[in-house]
Amino acid sequence: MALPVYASPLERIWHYTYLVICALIFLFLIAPILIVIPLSFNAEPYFTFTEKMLTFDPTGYSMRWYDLLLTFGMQNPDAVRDGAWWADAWNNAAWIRAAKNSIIIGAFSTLVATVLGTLAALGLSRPEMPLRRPIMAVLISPMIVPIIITATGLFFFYSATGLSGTYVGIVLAHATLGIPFVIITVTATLVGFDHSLTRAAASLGASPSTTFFKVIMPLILPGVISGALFAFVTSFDEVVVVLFVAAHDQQTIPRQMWNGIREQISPAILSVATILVIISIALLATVELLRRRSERLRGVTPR
Amino acid sequence: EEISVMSWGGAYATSQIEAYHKPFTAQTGVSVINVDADNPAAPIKAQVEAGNVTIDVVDLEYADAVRMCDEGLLEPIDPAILPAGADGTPAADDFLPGAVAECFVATIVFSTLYAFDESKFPENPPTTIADFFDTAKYPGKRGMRKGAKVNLEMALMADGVPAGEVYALLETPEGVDRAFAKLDTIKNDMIWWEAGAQPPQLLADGEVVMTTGYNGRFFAAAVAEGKPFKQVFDGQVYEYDGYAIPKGAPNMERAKEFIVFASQTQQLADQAKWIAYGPARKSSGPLVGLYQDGKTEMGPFMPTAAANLTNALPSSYEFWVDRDAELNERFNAWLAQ
Amino acid sequence: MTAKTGADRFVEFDHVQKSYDGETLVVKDLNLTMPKGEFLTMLGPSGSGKTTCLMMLAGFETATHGEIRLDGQPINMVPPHKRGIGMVFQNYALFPHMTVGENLSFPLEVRGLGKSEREAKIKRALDMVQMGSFINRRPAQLSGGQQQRIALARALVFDPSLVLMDEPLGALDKQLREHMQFEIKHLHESLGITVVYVTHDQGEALTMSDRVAVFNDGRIQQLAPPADLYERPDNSFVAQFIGENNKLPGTVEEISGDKCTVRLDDGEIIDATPVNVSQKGQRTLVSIRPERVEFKPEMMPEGAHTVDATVLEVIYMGDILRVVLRVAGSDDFVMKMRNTLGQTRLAAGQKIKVGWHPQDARALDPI
Amino acid sequence: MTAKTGADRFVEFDHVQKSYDGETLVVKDLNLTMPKGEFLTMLGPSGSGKTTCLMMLAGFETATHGEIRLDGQPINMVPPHKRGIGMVFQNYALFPHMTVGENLSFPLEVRGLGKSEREAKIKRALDMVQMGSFINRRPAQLSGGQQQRIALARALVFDPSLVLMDEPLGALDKQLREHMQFEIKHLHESLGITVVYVTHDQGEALTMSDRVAVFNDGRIQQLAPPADLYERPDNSFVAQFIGENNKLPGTVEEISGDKCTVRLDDGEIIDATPVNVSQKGQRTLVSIRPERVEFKPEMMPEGAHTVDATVLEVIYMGDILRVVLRVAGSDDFVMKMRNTLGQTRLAAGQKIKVGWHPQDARALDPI
Amino acid sequence: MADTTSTTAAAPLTTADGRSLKAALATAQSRAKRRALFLVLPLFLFIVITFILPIGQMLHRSVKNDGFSANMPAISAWFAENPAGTEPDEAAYAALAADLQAASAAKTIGVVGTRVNYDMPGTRSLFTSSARKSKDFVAPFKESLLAADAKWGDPALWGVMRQVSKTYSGNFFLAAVDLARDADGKIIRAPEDRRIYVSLFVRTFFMAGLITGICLLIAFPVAHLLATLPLRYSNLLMILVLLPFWTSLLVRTTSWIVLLQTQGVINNSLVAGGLLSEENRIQMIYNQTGTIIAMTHILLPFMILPLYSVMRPIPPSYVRAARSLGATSWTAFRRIYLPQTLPGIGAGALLVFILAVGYYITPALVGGASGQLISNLIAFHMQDSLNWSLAAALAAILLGAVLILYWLYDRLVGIDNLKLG
Ligand SMILES: Nc1ncnc2c1ncn2[C@@H]1O[C@H](COP(=O)(O)OP(=O)(O)OP(=O)(O)O)[C@@H](O)[C@H]1O
Ligand SMILES: Nc1ncnc2c1ncn2[C@@H]1O[C@H](COP(=O)(O)OP(=O)(O)OP(=O)(O)O)[C@@H](O)[C@H]1O
Ligand SMILES: [Mg+2]
Ligand SMILES: [Mg+2]
Repeated sequence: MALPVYASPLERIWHYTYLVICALIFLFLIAPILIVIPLSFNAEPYFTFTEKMLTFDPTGYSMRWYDLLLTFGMQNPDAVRDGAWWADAWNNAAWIRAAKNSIIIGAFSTLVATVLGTLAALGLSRPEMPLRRPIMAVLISPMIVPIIITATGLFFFYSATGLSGTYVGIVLAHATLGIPFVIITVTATLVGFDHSLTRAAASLGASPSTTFFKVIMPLILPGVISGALFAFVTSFDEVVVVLFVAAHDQQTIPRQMWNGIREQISPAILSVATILVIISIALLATVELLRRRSERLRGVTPR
Repeated sequence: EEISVMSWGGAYATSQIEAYHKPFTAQTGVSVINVDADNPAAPIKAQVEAGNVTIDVVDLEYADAVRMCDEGLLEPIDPAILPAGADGTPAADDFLPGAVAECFVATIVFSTLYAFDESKFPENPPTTIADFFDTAKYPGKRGMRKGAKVNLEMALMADGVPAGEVYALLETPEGVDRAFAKLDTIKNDMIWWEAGAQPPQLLADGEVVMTTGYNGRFFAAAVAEGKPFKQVFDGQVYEYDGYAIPKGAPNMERAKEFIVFASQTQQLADQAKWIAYGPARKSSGPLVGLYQDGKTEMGPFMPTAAANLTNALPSSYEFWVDRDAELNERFNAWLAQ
Repeated sequence: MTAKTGADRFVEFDHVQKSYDGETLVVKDLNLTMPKGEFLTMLGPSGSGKTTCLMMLAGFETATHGEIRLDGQPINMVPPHKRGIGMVFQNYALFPHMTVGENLSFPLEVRGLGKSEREAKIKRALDMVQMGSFINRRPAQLSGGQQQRIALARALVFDPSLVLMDEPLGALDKQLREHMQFEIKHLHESLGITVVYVTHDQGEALTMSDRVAVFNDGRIQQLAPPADLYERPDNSFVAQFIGENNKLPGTVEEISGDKCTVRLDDGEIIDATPVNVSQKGQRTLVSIRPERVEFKPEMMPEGAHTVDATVLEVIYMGDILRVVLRVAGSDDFVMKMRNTLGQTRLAAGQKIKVGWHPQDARALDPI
Repeated sequence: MTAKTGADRFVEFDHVQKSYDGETLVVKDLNLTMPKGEFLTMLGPSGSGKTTCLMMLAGFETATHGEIRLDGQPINMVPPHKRGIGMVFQNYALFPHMTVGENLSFPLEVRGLGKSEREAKIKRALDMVQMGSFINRRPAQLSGGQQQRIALARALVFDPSLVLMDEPLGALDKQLREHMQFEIKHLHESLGITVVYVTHDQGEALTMSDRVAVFNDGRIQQLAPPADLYERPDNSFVAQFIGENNKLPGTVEEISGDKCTVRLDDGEIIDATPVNVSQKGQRTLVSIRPERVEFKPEMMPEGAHTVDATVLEVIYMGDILRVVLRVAGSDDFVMKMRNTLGQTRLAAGQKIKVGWHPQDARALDPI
Repeated sequence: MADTTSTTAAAPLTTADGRSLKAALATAQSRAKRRALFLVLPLFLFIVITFILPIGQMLHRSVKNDGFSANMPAISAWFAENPAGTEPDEAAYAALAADLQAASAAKTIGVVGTRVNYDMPGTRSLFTSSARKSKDFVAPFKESLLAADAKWGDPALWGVMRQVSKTYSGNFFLAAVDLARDADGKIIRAPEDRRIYVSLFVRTFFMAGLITGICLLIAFPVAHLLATLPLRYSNLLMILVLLPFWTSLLVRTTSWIVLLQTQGVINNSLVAGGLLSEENRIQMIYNQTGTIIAMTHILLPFMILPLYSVMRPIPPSYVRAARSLGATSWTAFRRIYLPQTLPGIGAGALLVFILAVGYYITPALVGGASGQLISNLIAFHMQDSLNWSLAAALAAILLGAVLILYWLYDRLVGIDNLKLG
């Protein structure tokens, strides 16, 4: 992005303005995430920077909300923090239960969405696929229906079929919501896929299934993974469907955040967010490192 | 064995767990599962209509309960099974007037009222509902719930209508116009809130100087967190909240047992230890003691305390059941203007 | 072309037709028999159906009509991965996520070969293409020519008896291309495999093949060894497509056996060998290869026919000089001169006499 | 090559250096002067810095050092759109969202030409490349060769005095390529424009150019007209890169002026012309072009030197026959025979004598 | 295929006639087609079962409401027999009384009242209270009922009852566009002070459009930067784009409140920095500004990702070509680069617009009075007023609008061009 020497003053001004604008937009994107982190250490149950926080008075800060994540919902939160206390927290703490549920539901719905979505994308990207457009429209329709409608519709349907209040029900619902993302990303990856590779594999004697697992899958994996990530995030941040179809022991993290909003929402949600942000930075950074490693392995010189 | 109770979550659900669920389990061995919902009415209606009821007991606002009862969504509860007061008064007399309905047993009285930030008005603090609407005397932003209910009543009371005549007046188009006209006077200073957690947050942030809200939440902010929030009971609008049983609840008998247990004088009084909502039984009133911090006397903070009832309005479910849609539409149209 | 034994009918196309859209035939009535061990090239312009034929043989397209037989067995119903045909693709189609070794190992693994056997075969195949030291590289770390060799090794590593190659050298630059042509040719000879090779480069086809099938418009125009093709083209499409060609339009004046006289359009009368003309008065194109044209009297072949010519342009091409002449009214008559030390240098505008042997002037059908 | 007037120094690279990463020089001390109207080709292997030079001239890269002058004016400070240089990109870079007409109209519109004037110029440019009827097509609807012509027309439509072309024919097949070579060459001549042409195909360079700059490793190895380049290469890189070349390694035995004697590695002693050798005992590669080798005694040039040879292989290439020989211990000695009617046919295994004029044997620096 | 060969092998093969060629082709291709379909089929069925069916069932409610007809069979029958305009006679009142008694016993009178109340506000209590007295109704029923409540004589009420006695009606759709039926069944506009939905639809689409526009405006430079930076840098910056994705909506909305409110971080910083006086703090939240800022933030990644995935593969040679042809950098951008990013712009705009139209949580919390969108009312009718038929009608209209957009997008850009990173 270096400026050439012949750039006119106007172009120079614009160039730097452009960089400043981009920096501001990144700030805009990240500011609400950054602001969450100090606030999660607030000693008060409000989303406000108190005087003490601003003067860096240690008493203005506390681990109170992180502690609450562990203790809330426990049978015996005030006991000595020994093995039994941690077991109690692990089994009963509402947030821990919510985290477990979120992960279980997220993982399974991602699995369902990714497997079915990838298969379908493979079919959709074949030139001989009949009725591609209408089918595509149906498959990505869950993305375009307002979630509240989906949730209510699902509720009635699940109640009639006995899926309501079951993990299977939520997993299916979240899988449905995640599928459009998988379809879109995997189809986009397949557009650039060199189909002579499949033919090459067949000519070398590989059966269609071997071809799929040994040749197609490794190559479209980046698209599949990014689709799966989208599906997982969709499930992980989804509250309305859970509100309608989940049973009481199937509360997820976002659902837990929305609980009790009539009475009180506490900075506990900010500490959850902080933890999630740190995990996702670690995750995304790992993915990037892996990508660089595999690039090195493939001998692609980074651009 | 277990039963599930659906309620509103947050501090309110906590108070129920402490005052009802735990003792009930201790006594009967039946564990009670607390299920949170934003407004339990919607999932219950859906569950009953879909024929897939998983909840045994549900905590509803009075108006919703009556309406759902009329629609056959709730199980009738025979008032005769309710226990007599600790002093022996029969249940029918011991409950506050209207607190027991065909399908509903009230447990608390909660109030929508306004509170202000004392630090903003050190001298001559506001004391009446009229002061809330007086931005000349008490400058600063106001907060109100985004909806017609309660706001129209408060507007009329602030406009000088006695509590007793509010609903009669609201039945007439002139009354509605008058209420909206009063609201007009502070429309430009208004921040509308949606969730009950918002009003104390707005006050704490200094975003508003006074706001309507639920009294229990103001109390928690003032007492538990030591915030300088003062509630003004003048012009409060109070209503019942309590238990009902969805039609086709899986553990009907246990559900009734639970309601009978919870509506005992002592249990109702105990709940006030955890949250500042008034018990729905007269006999519980004197038993209300100290807040869980062990030093704050709860009595004066109850919406039902005599001192607080001088200019108070019990919310009329009949009115809102009939006029809800119409007035909310008008309210939204008014907001959008 | 009509062989009898099984080995002589190793690959057979029997009245094969192919249409993609149900409206136009991309391959029209293809008949072809290949003996075992042959190097057959399909040559033709873009879109003439070469790849389609190869794909039908490999099993990636189905013939709309007709039958393809391999070693006497119809293979229409055999799925591609069971045909045991090695294939080299135009873009190599090396698996980018595997190393060279893994690429070569792939066909052996799916055949269930043991590790030591695999390693031995991979080593042999890599040595064959002189790429033994590249076993741990990834395709992206190889140059085009190297990738091409790996693709070749991969197609050969599982000892297929038939190997198909679809313009395998199309993406290489000229020097590498010529080098690879010889390597492929020598592998074919030393391994004794049967090869079907597709190209649209006639030079490549002539250098490498036992026989060349010239495709145009979905049909084989001529199927013959290179020298026959070049020197005795069946029709003017073949003549024009293979090598450079000077065309002089004219009318047959007289015809008798393997001799005919043609009156060119400017009135000059020349002798020629009739190929696609049969009677007096027919329009014809007399075709003469540039390298068969001489201008030095001492070099002219016995019985040569000479005509007047004007030099229009001399183009320096390194090893040869390309001389563009005006001959018998045509402005694009080309003569090729070897660029040697003693070569007479011609200049534009110079008037010379050029000549050729009547046997080299072939009267073909006009197009 | 040392011109004085402005028109003779139309394009000038003056000690230009370029580095992308600050560590390695991609272009090292480039000096080049081009008169107006010249067709100059930059020829070199991949990665030798040809595109980089072109991009500096066009203004998309800045020289790290040195000065580039256009018509005597330094252009470092002139933005690309004010240089008035037409450019044809390797991948054509036709705007995919515009029709052919809109593509051609673009440079005229940005220059603010009126509609009628634009139309006239577009028509002229399209007619020039014989694509007049394609004005409403989109690039995706054209074949490679057609796209190429449109790219050419677009680069010429605004009458630039300098046109740069970066491997414009790289993606075309041989026939189309040769056809386009002549078209470009003729356009250059008829329009009188100055052209800088980049290619890595030596045949293309030789056929088309007034002068060729052979690049390697960021330097111009030789800058000369095609014939000089081919016949008097300055060093063995140039000799090897341009055309085919037989190389016989040996040691200089004697040297005097423009004559030297070389003892080949098998002991044979031959005469040669010294080019990059200067003293006795030096190692050298004697280079002889295949077409300069003769085997018929009657054709040998005066004073030719003959050696024994064994025919290894005769490859039929249509217009020529390529004979691979074993000569002086080297197995890849090539001789090219014109394929004429009376040509003596050689066969593998045959023992012959081959000869060449000592002037054609050039003793170059060994690499 | 085997029989095709045997039957036609003898026939002259020069050209098969168009028909049989097509047939032969169809056989040759049907297997490939089936294989492709077979891959898509599981997901298709999955979506149809877990999504299309439930949604269809839900939307069915927008036209079907048997709250009256199912519970008031006698009077419904009377309405069916007597044409509109008939004066309610004694038979009608008798049927009404019988129905009221039955509904009272069955505890379904609330459903009936609620249903009538939707079309005629203020009548629900008429039904519930009359039902309570229904045991005392005796012939002649007209007098008896009128004695219970004089409103029973209101012709408007009878008109409404006639309308709701049909199981299927379009009334909810009328209500959803601020229309109603008068006593005679004529379509009229709703009273002026209750017209809300049309303006809300308009506002929703306006806001969604505005947010889409802003997202596009600020996503473009960022996507462009990401697309032109070397991959190793752009991937790190991409983390900044993806992080908000992982953060709960509620948290992000809360953060914006903290940042934007008048005593919030931004205002405080401005005041502390002396850029703003204490009195002039800017109101950035609890109004449309707040909604726009928060929703833009939430939806921005959905614009950046498709743009980026379209921009990344555009080779720089196009812009270079334009420059060499004499275009300034601005012209090259506008005429050459921008048009090639159109598929990305289309995909991003579609996604953002659709998502914006459906959002209600963020506008509810930060939107203030003017931030209410149509989805808030759908949620309100879904969860608070429990008028699900009206919610379904509003949803159906919204869905219809979204589908039209989707169709337009498919026509203009092609759904295959939808890409996300
Ligand atoms: N999958 C397909 N669907 C429809 N038509 C096709 C398909 N593949 C090829 N064709 C058409 O069939 C004809 C022959 O194509 P084919 O690929 O066999 O030509 P080719 O001889 O290999 O040409 P090239 O030298 O360009 O590779 C062309 O007109 C092409 O457009
Ligand atoms: N943008 C760039 N950044 C860094 N290095 C570059 C860049 N462009 C080219 N190079 C390097 O500069 C050298 C010369 O590249 P250039 O493109 O000029 O070669 P070329 O002669 O045009 O080769 P080719 O025939 O392959 O096009 C190469 O080693 C290349 O890797
Ligand atoms: Mg092909
Ligand atoms: Mg280059």
